[in-house]
Amino acid sequence: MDGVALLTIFVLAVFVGFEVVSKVSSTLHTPLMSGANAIHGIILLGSVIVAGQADSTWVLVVALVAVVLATMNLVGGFVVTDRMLEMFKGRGGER
Amino acid sequence: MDGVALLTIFVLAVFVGFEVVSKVSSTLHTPLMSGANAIHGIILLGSVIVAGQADSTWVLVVALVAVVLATMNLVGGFVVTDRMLEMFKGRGGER
Amino acid sequence: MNLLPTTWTGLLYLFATVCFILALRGLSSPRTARRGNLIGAFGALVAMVTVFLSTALDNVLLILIAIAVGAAIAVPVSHRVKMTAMPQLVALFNGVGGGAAALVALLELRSSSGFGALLAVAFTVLVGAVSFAGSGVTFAKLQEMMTTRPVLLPGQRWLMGASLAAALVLAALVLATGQTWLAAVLLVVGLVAGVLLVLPVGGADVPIAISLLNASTGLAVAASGFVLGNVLLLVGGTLVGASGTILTQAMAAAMGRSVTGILFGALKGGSTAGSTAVSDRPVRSSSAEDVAILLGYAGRVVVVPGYGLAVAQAQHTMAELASTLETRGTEVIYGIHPVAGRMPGHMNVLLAEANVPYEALEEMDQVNPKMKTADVALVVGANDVVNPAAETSPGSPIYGMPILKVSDAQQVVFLKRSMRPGFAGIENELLYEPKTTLLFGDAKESLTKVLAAVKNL
Amino acid sequence: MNLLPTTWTGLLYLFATVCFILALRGLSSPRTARRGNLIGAFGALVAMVTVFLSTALDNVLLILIAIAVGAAIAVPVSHRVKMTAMPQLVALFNGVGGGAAALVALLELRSSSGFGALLAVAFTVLVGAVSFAGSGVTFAKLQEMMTTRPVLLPGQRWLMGASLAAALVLAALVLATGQTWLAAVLLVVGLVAGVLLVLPVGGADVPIAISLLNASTGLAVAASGFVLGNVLLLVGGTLVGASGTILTQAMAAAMGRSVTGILFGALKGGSTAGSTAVSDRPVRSSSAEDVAILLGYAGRVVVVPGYGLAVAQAQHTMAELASTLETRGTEVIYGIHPVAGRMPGHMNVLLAEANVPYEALEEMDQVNPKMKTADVALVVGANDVVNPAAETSPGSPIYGMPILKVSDAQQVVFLKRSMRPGFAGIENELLYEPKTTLLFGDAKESLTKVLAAVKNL
Ligand SMILES: NC(=O)c1ccc[n+]([C@@H]2O[C@H](COP(=O)([O-])OP(=O)(O)OC[C@H]3O[C@@H](n4cnc5c(N)ncnc54)[C@H](OP(=O)(O)O)[C@@H]3O)[C@@H](O)[C@H]2O)c1
Ligand SMILES: NC(=O)c1ccc[n+]([C@@H]2O[C@H](COP(=O)([O-])OP(=O)(O)OC[C@H]3O[C@@H](n4cnc5c(N)ncnc54)[C@H](OP(=O)(O)O)[C@@H]3O)[C@@H](O)[C@H]2O)c1
Repeated sequence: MDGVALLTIFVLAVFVGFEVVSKVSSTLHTPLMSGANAIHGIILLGSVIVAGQADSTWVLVVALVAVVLATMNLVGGFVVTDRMLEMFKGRGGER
Repeated sequence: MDGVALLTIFVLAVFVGFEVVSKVSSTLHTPLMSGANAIHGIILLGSVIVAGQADSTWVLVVALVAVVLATMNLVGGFVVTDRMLEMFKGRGGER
Repeated sequence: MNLLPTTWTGLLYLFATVCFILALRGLSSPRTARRGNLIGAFGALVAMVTVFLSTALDNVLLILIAIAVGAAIAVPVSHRVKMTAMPQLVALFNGVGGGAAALVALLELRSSSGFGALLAVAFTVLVGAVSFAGSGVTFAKLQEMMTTRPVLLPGQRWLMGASLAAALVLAALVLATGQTWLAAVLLVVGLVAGVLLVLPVGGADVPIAISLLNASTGLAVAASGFVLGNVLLLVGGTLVGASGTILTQAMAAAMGRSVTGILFGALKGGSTAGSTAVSDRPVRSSSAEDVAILLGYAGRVVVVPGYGLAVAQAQHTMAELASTLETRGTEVIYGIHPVAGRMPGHMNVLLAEANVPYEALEEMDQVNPKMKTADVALVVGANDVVNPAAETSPGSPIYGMPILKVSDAQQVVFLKRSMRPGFAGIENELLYEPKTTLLFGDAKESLTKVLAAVKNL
Repeated sequence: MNLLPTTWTGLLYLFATVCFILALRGLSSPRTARRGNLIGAFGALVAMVTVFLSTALDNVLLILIAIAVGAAIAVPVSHRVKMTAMPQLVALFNGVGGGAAALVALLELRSSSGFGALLAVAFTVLVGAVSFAGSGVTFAKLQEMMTTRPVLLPGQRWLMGASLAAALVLAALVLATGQTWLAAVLLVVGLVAGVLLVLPVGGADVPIAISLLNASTGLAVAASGFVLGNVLLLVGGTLVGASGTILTQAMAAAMGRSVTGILFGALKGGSTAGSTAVSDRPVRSSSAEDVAILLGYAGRVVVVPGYGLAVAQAQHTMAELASTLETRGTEVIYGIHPVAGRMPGHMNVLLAEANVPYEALEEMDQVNPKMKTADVALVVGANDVVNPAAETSPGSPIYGMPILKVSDAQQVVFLKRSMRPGFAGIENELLYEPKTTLLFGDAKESLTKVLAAVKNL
């Protein structure tokens, strides 16, 4: 994929990111931050690719460290966000 | 540019389009419709490319017709939108 | 010319794309709307300069002439058009855009291959043609070159079904063979389908049909961007398609209609009720002096402006009357129906021109609860937007549309020229009610007389 | 494995991208937030399965073990963490993500060429390292492993300047040579810069710093997506970067702070005022019975919950007290400060758990005008959010933050355990005012006693 295409995708994603959260209430700031935090854990995908194509031991070791860290980000992020939002459940049911 | 990249761009643009107008007041429906109408007049760009690469007379003629039509859309669209919005000017100045 | 390297071309197109996004963002808020439109125009300009600088083009002179011709037609028309005729002009411009997209796709077919590209070509040809023909019909309806009432041809359902089937078969053939003449036939079928689609749409619903066709043209342009591999067309068209879809729904919701109901309601035979026959039951008409007394001694007056105010260009007189009443201690508020006039926001624009302060304009939901405490509801050239048939007669074409409840006020005064109905072509029972007073005449003349009489009170 | 053709891989990544967008959309509204988060997790799952099916990977077993290790650390911690400790956990997860991005970029450097790719690598290494180290410091601050007050090393300004200069030089060298060891040095410099950046941030501002680092990590991930040519990383990271930026600003605005002020305010020497010294001026403390009488005969009570309510897990007792008071005819409303507790929305979550109706919770702007008509303001485990120093002492670390004006009420009752200050570490003059009554003790115990006493009235 050429650079301009990637740049276009980047620019559009910036607009989507801006617009999507522009009207969020302060109650949801923390869960939103936490959920967004989980999303960037997708760097796990990059870590896996790098680890899977490692050509020397030190590269493999560093990449595996990255895999562990990224997994914590991705998995932990979604779990902790879900736990936060669980609290809202009761209220939703009541309405 | 490959198909998946174009598709990604398309999907992101759909989200941008949805989000951007999701909170517009009914007062602005007509100018917004008119402005959006002008934007799709950018088909002029496509018409020009096709006309500029025409390899036979009938293609050229049809493409030139497309150029005329698209120009009307693009130019007329922006001018008429501006005229509509001119009406709002007075009020803005007053505030 | 090939003056620009590919990367630069891409970046300039990206710049134009961003301009288009900012244009739509800007247009979504009154404060930034005009600037937004200009940003969009600037983006388009940059893109057009870029295409000439970056692409090897023949026939440049002819192309420039064609552009000049298009601009020479569009600019003066846009400048001269009356406020009230703007919707049909938008419809017209939308239609020609759709036509251009269809023609571009038709010509691109010869150099396209692959399932995706052929599908996009067939889509663009069909949708562009539908948009072209459909917009033509909406133009004719709004321009009153034909009846504004729903038109149902004999066997309309079958015709629709047949053209749909033909379109599908032709699209499949285009996909299979890639023949340009088949695509041309598809284009013709699209024209027929466009006409059939819009004919049954009742006059009041035409703006929604225009908005829908506008969104479709956007998608057609996006598809042709896909065919040409041009990101700007792709994004620009998609933005219009997506935002247009949302907009169509918002407009329909403001009129209390559903989009499918508008397109296919008449086919099911629902909205052909109502009658243009003017009955000759008695009404109470009175003089400008009587109206002046009613207004001059009222505590609160709700003004309901409508299409007639725009036609008569009576907004300045109206504003003067309102301020005269206010110096006498009468509170005057304007009740603005979202679809009063001939385009959404018509009344806001009109009254803003007459320097009516923004705060005095109240939307339907705000003003309806206040009607009960109003001494007079002054209906100036409005009809459908106060017609109780929207609430009471299920068969009526405007049934379900929310209205301004002027009948809750103590007295109702109508300023209109005759007993003729409004846009939707149905009678208004309110005109015959005992609490209603009619002052016949052009809105501007009537208001001038009332104003003079108020000043003499 | 190479089971999937390239197009399918692309489509599945696109699917995951859409899931991420829908996740953020969902998270922006209370009704859909939980579903949104699950959609995001599903998208990530699809993406991870796709990468294993579509890419030729060695060491698959080791990779799976590493993933298992990561999950085995993260899941139990996430399950067991207390509500109040969630912000530091988010900080921790953010940090490790940044670290992973930096490492990935470091390793990718060897196979990258071209200005754009090298620039993206340098950016990711630097920003990822800053995010890793900065998040570590925020974690330590929130976990109270170090002081929560702004820390200023001697010559902090010079250190910051030096590390910035070193980072720029190293980045330029990486761009010029593409040497991995230079990037590794850049990484170390990034770690130092991250620590220096966050040390001067005062405790109360830490959540904003976390949000900012979160957005930075997003951008680092986006840049590594650019390096790897992976659209999912690019879009996912960009979404977080863009939305995180907006979110950071919104959070700062809710606390009445500016983002630059938070990061660089201490450097300018502004916010080091305030003192942890507890003075020994006299205060008025009283018994649960006295408080019960105050509350039981009040017409309107405004409850201001804070961090102490959360620590004591007293929300259920509080809700019971409120409903008991209401049956006695006392109106009870909750005044919710946006940053009460240790994370935005903390109080809403807590009280929702105790089934306090949503309508009883009022935001700062709503409740402040009502303070004047309140007989009692009951401050339960809150301190900073009612501290008038925010309005009166320009040197104080919380100066400029909007507060709940409990001093406007007839009487103020504080439930807290001691005279110790709150999170920001500054004394609260309000505790010494004549209209203030203190009831010392754990919030839950105090409330239980007050509740019993009210029932006996
Ligand atoms: N706003 C939109 O987006 C939009 C777009 C298209 C259609 N529509 C439809 O248009 C209608 C708008 O309702 P409306 O109440 O504003 O208008 P209307 O129902 O069309 O009524 C206009 C009234 O003004 C009177 N009138 C015309 N010229 C006049 C003049 N010079 N002086 C005084 N009176 C004059 C007419 O009666 P006389 O002939 O007896 O004078 C007519 O009864 C709705 O049906 C709406 O759905 C709206
Ligand atoms: N919401 C956020 O996003 C967020 C995040 C991080 C930081 N902050 C900051 O945290 C602060 C929040 O203000 P706040 O007023 O809610 O809390 P605060 O200022 O930290 O005060 C909490 C008070 O609760 C008392 N307390 C603690 N445990 C208690 C218990 N078991 N029973 C009774 N009282 C207890 C403490 O006094 P004793 O020790 O004397 O009992 C303390 O004075 C602000 O400075 C804010 O900026 C907010």
